[in-house]
Amino acid sequence: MDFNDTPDEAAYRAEVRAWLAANAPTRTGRIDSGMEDLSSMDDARVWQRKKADAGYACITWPKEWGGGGGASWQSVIFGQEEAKFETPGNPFQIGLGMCVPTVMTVGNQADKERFVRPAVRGDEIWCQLFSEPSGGSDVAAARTRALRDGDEWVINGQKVWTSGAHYSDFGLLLTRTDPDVPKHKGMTMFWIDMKDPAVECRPIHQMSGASNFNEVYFTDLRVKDSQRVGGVGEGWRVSLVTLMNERLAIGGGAGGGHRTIFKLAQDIATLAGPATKDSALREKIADWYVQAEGLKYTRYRTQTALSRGQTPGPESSIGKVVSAALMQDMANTALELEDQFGIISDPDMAPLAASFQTALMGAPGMRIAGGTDEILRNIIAERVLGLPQDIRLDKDVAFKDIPTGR
Amino acid sequence: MDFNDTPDEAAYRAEVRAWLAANAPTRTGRIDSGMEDLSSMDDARVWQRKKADAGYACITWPKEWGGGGGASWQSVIFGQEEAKFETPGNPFQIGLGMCVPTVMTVGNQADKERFVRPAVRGDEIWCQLFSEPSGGSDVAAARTRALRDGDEWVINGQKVWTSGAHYSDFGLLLTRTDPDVPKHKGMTMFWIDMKDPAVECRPIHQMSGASNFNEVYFTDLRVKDSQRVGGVGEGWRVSLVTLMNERLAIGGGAGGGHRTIFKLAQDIATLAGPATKDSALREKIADWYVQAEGLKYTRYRTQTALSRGQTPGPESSIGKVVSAALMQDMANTALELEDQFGIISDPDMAPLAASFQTALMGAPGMRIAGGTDEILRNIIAERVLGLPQDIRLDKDVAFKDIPTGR
Amino acid sequence: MVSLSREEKTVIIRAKATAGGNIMDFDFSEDQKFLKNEARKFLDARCPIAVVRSVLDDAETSYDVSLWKAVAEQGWLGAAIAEEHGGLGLGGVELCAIAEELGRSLAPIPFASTVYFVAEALKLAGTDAQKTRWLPKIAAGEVIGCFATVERPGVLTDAGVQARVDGGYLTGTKIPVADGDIADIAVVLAKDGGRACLFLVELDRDGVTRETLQTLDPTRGSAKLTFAKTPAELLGEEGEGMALAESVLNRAAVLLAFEQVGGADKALEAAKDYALNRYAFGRQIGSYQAIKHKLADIYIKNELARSNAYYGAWALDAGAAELPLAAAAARVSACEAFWFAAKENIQTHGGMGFTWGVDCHIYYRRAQQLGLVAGGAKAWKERLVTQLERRNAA
Amino acid sequence: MVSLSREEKTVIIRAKATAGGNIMDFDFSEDQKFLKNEARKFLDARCPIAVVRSVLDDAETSYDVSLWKAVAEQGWLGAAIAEEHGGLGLGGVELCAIAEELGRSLAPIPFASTVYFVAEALKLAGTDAQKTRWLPKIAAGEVIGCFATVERPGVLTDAGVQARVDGGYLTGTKIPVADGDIADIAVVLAKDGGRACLFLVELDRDGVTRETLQTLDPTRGSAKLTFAKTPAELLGEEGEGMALAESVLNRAAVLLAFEQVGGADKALEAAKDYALNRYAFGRQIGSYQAIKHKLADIYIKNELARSNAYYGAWALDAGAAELPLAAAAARVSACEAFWFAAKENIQTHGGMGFTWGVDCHIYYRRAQQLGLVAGGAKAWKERLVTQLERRNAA
Repeated sequence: MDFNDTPDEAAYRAEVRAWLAANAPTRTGRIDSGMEDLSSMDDARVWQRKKADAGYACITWPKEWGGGGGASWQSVIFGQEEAKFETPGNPFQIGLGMCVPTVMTVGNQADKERFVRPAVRGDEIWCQLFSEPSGGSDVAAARTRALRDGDEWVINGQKVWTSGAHYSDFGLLLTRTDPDVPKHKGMTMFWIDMKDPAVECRPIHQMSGASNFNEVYFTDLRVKDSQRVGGVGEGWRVSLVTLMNERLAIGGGAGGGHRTIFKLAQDIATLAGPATKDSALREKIADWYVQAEGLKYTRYRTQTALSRGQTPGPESSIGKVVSAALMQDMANTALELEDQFGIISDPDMAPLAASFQTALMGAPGMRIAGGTDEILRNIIAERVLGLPQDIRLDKDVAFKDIPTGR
Repeated sequence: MDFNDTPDEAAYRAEVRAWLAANAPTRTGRIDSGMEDLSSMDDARVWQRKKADAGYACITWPKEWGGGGGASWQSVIFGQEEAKFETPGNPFQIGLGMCVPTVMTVGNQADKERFVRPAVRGDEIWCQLFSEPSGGSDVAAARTRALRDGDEWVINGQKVWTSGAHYSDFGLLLTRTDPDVPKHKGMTMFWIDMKDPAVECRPIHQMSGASNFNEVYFTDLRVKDSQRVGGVGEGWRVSLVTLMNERLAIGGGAGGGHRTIFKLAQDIATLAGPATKDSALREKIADWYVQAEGLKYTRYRTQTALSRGQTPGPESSIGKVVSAALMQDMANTALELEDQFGIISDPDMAPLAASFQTALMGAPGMRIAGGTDEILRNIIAERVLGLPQDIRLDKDVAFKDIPTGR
Repeated sequence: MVSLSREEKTVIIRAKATAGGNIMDFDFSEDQKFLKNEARKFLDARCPIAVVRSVLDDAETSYDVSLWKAVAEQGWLGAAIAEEHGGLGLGGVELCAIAEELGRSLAPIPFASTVYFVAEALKLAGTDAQKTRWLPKIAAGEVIGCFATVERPGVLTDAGVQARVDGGYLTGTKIPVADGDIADIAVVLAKDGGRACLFLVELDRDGVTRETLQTLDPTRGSAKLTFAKTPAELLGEEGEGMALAESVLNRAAVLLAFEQVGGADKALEAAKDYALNRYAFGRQIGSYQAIKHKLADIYIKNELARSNAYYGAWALDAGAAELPLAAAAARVSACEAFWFAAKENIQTHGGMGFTWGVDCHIYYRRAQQLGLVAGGAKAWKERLVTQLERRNAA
Repeated sequence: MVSLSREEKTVIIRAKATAGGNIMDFDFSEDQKFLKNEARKFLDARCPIAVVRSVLDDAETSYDVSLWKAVAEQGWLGAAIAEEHGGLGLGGVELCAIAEELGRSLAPIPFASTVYFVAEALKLAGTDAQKTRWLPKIAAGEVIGCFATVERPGVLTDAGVQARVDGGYLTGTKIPVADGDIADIAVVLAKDGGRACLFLVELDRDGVTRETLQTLDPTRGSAKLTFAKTPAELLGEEGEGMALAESVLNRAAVLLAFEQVGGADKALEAAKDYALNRYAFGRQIGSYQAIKHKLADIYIKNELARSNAYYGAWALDAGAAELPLAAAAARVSACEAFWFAAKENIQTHGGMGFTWGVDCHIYYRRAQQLGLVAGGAKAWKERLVTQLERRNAA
């Protein structure tokens, strides 16, 4: 356990700090508004290109593909230092974190040469088209149909829960090419042009008021067989490559929340006296603190593994389960402190700009998006603890014969 | 909602109160030590006979079988009034609550005439022999083998978790008579003589130090075919009759615990001041109180249904799930209040005669005995909410072919 | 199935003992069940969730006028108001039965403010003249009321009451005031000569400013009320303001608890229906224990809340000394049940659960509205234990 | 799989930011892992659960003498004691690695009392003479120590310290004292001239009475110590008793946290093994989500506790100013994890789980012993928040 860099690490960190100080905007504490407004999208592209030119984008990827050709410990250090700045939101995360690596792993040479560099430079943005209305957590239940037509495929169907579909240039699309074989065997993956008129994106209106996701409809979308990523019927195997990367992306952790609620408590009285002295609140703060800190140090362990070039342990999968529930519990507790006043959600009137009212409405989505609490517990139980999978009734049946309740 | 009796009810209650005042010992608050010491067993027999003679034992059962020939509202009133007295422990509960009603429902005429009256009078005590080491919650996994031999059956095997086996005269025994058919179809029920030398009882030593249960071994136990309760292969159906009655028996509820922990708090200081003013404790007490009171009033609803001659709703099944967890949580909280001192379990030294240390060691058994938290939640989900049963792999398979891991 | 251990039986035996009492009739009577059943039929027909949604989506309105009128025609507003004052003269338990059904249907009307708070306040503290003047109008649905106590974040305390009445004129601010945006009259807690009193204020008088508030539950209205020398009439004894407010809150807490139990039941039904009809991995999601046990836990909390609410109903109806304790228990239990049912109903619905188009969030919003409008569970837990201490001391 | 929403990513991005720091090496080093691995092999061989059980079932003994000797021969007692005092001169992190393995094996020896409390107290406050006299004996396993602070139920407070030292002679009572039944020396908190100080007391001197206590965990000893004019030697500055005791408790809390994490891991493994090998309704019980998610929750708490313990280890080793906060976080997290793992391991075992013959209850007992010996989680939560307030104020 040591917070000090080795000489090499220190040298690299100094170099990174100098570069960031010269090139990155300084952190203002403001939470970025998301990619919905396009000005911040431009900022993001500019920042990504700057990093690429300096070799700080995809640090561990080979130079000839636009990466930094560096070591994993270097990318950890850069991540730590960049996080200290108010850098633009990252619309490239899904593409560079999931889609493009999939192309790099199973795609053909032409695709790699065509797509990797522009993605690294932020010139092209990708989205992931896996989930469907009938599927939800069950990705392998995809029904979006791809029918072969000579050298082309004709695609019809619908995807849902797609982040950034409306501003993406390309998408990684999971389709059903053979409904007569078991569900995991009849799927095929393609990359598609999101600007094709046969592709329609509709934003999903969430209970929080935000629209972070899209429904995406395909009407006779024609793609070349050369756009196939991986073999026909190998879509499930390919999708696992993509999702494996998603796991790592899920950090979670509502660090610092305890400070905010303590701030709230300073201006509020309970029946027993000042809320800051209320031991019920104090003990909850202690519980939240050890959870948030526990997640933080768990991330340290993950970073340590990464910096040592190891694949991080399963501990990274606990993040969202803990932080989403924590967020919901803390928000509800804060509203109870505000008492009758807690119902007011107007940022100009509610304490702390209604941040707890906002959290209360956002938390339910947090517990579901990126894998529900239940799915994540299953993943921990099966992949980490090696417990048996749930009994499956849908494995050796032809996809079209699987019960759907419809 | 009315706490007042109708004239009939009031009259009967007055009569009952008078009789109890004249005949029952007064409540001392002492928790009876259980049937392990045999003197209290004699007290129990005497008390049961008194009630039978006065028509207060099994009030709703027909007079000709030793019952009171009364209405259900009368038995509710008697229960309410009797509970106010320090009556002896009730070793007849399993017999009169489960076994004998089963005999009355599916047994033959001769058995009814032979067994009901002596059981009502407390002359004969019954135990229930269903659970097995390999079974646990899965009663239908019974392996105790009964082999037909002319007009007799020869029984070999082992039962476990049997309350009162060592002082019982008769037992209701679930056996496997045909391993070649699916598990629920190959079982048969018998009544047996617990004093038969082929029956051996061994007490089970619990973590709490107590021994409330027995293992019961059968070595070439021979029973007549006339001791069969219900048809050959109908054991499962018969066992459901018995277990249906058990559900009702499970009341649960750790009423009054909040008073005890408040008493503890009065003599203890926290870092912030007197524990009675500690809002963390106070809020927990409020939570426990509404749970305990909620259970109490849920029992009122059950009693109301019974007194109206209706079968009580499923609400009775929530009792133990709530009260066992409450008991464990309260005990742990109490020990945290006692801090370092909490580890002392000597009743002569620990606060309140170590009642919370005792509760801590008893609670794990409470969460398991009589159906685990998990089984009870399944029962609520399936029987109350009508959700699907768990996927079963053991239904249409020959019993001998069901996986057991052995 | 493992048999019961002796400890358990002992616990049960002792529990039975504590359960003692004469209780032979702890349920709605046949008449009350009939009333309740009629109310459900009426609301199923007149207040489907679409009605609630239309209020949710219309920024201009905070209640459904036609439903309000229809409810008035049913006589529900005066259910617990004496016949001499134009009511049906039924008891508190009957009002509880109606409240549970209103809660089930998430009825977007100012029923609670008008009936549980203002009408109860008038019955409790009003002069004959005040009762004769206002109760008939309330019973007839001609007047909407609101109950204005707090002025800032945190629990209601005497020190927190800054609004002043001087020579019969009220000056000050109340925020938030449920249904203050549409109310005709307000019962206001304010200080006169430094002592807290309740006042009756007609909101069409001079010096009243209303500012509609943006809240977590747009299906119910709320406002900031500012008074500048507005005529105010004393309600109840001078200086008794805090005590009276607490009495009103105790009665409202019981009635709100039934609304919460109704809403929690409906949320459980929604979760159950979805779990039965939604398939994942080739099975109904309701066949997974994660969902089964989640719904079992909702059921358990709902039944506990219902039982505590029943006891509160008895205490309310009988005007029993136990009311403060019973009301606190009913409220704490009901807040917990509706909040848990609402949030886990969303979770059961998965991705669809947190979309605007699916109804789950409406229950989630209402759970917060009902959970905060009479003060949050935290404050009521403190009240509960204070009552317990008094009882144990007695 | 639903993709991540923007809120989430924002949370993650901010979280990464808070995680900032230089941290490139937040794990045991290769050498430390080797040491830890050797310790596990040693304890698997020398301290199987049967050894713990023999102490449990033997009313006469509270520790395993031969294991104690063997552990001394390994040099573990002196792992964090300077070489000049007969130790190995390793760091705090190495001692943490050993502690985790001792916790895994539930080793029934007075290691914590002697090493985490008394040796740390000597290192922290002892004079050269005191260190030179006692540390070598501790390192060699010739002396067992105990730490005696409280005298009654409830948290340790200055007012609670009634024991008095007058002219170098101690009079008073300490209860409970972990390992007080077998210790050779005690570090005692007592008042001299009304000010709390730490004292070193040799228990073979005059006026010492020991009464062995019946506790929830018979695999670890505890006693009531009564002193009547027993010679006592000042340890550390006069009047610094409470502050020193807290410093010792902070260091012990971190080391105990590793024992708790080790025990919690072992309990999880036991539950997992049973869930894999036990069949119900024709399936491994580990295939039911009720069990799967229960075990996932244990895993989550264990990993959080491990991470908090790691930070505590760093603060301990670096003698960082963050130690009080880091120690409180490590302790609160570890108490929660071991308690939860121990009780749910019993639940996972069903009927067998609460029998004497199955080992589950031994973990349940040890979870309480470790959870209370340095003061319970409740008190540490209060300490944690007090530290947070100081840090936020700074």
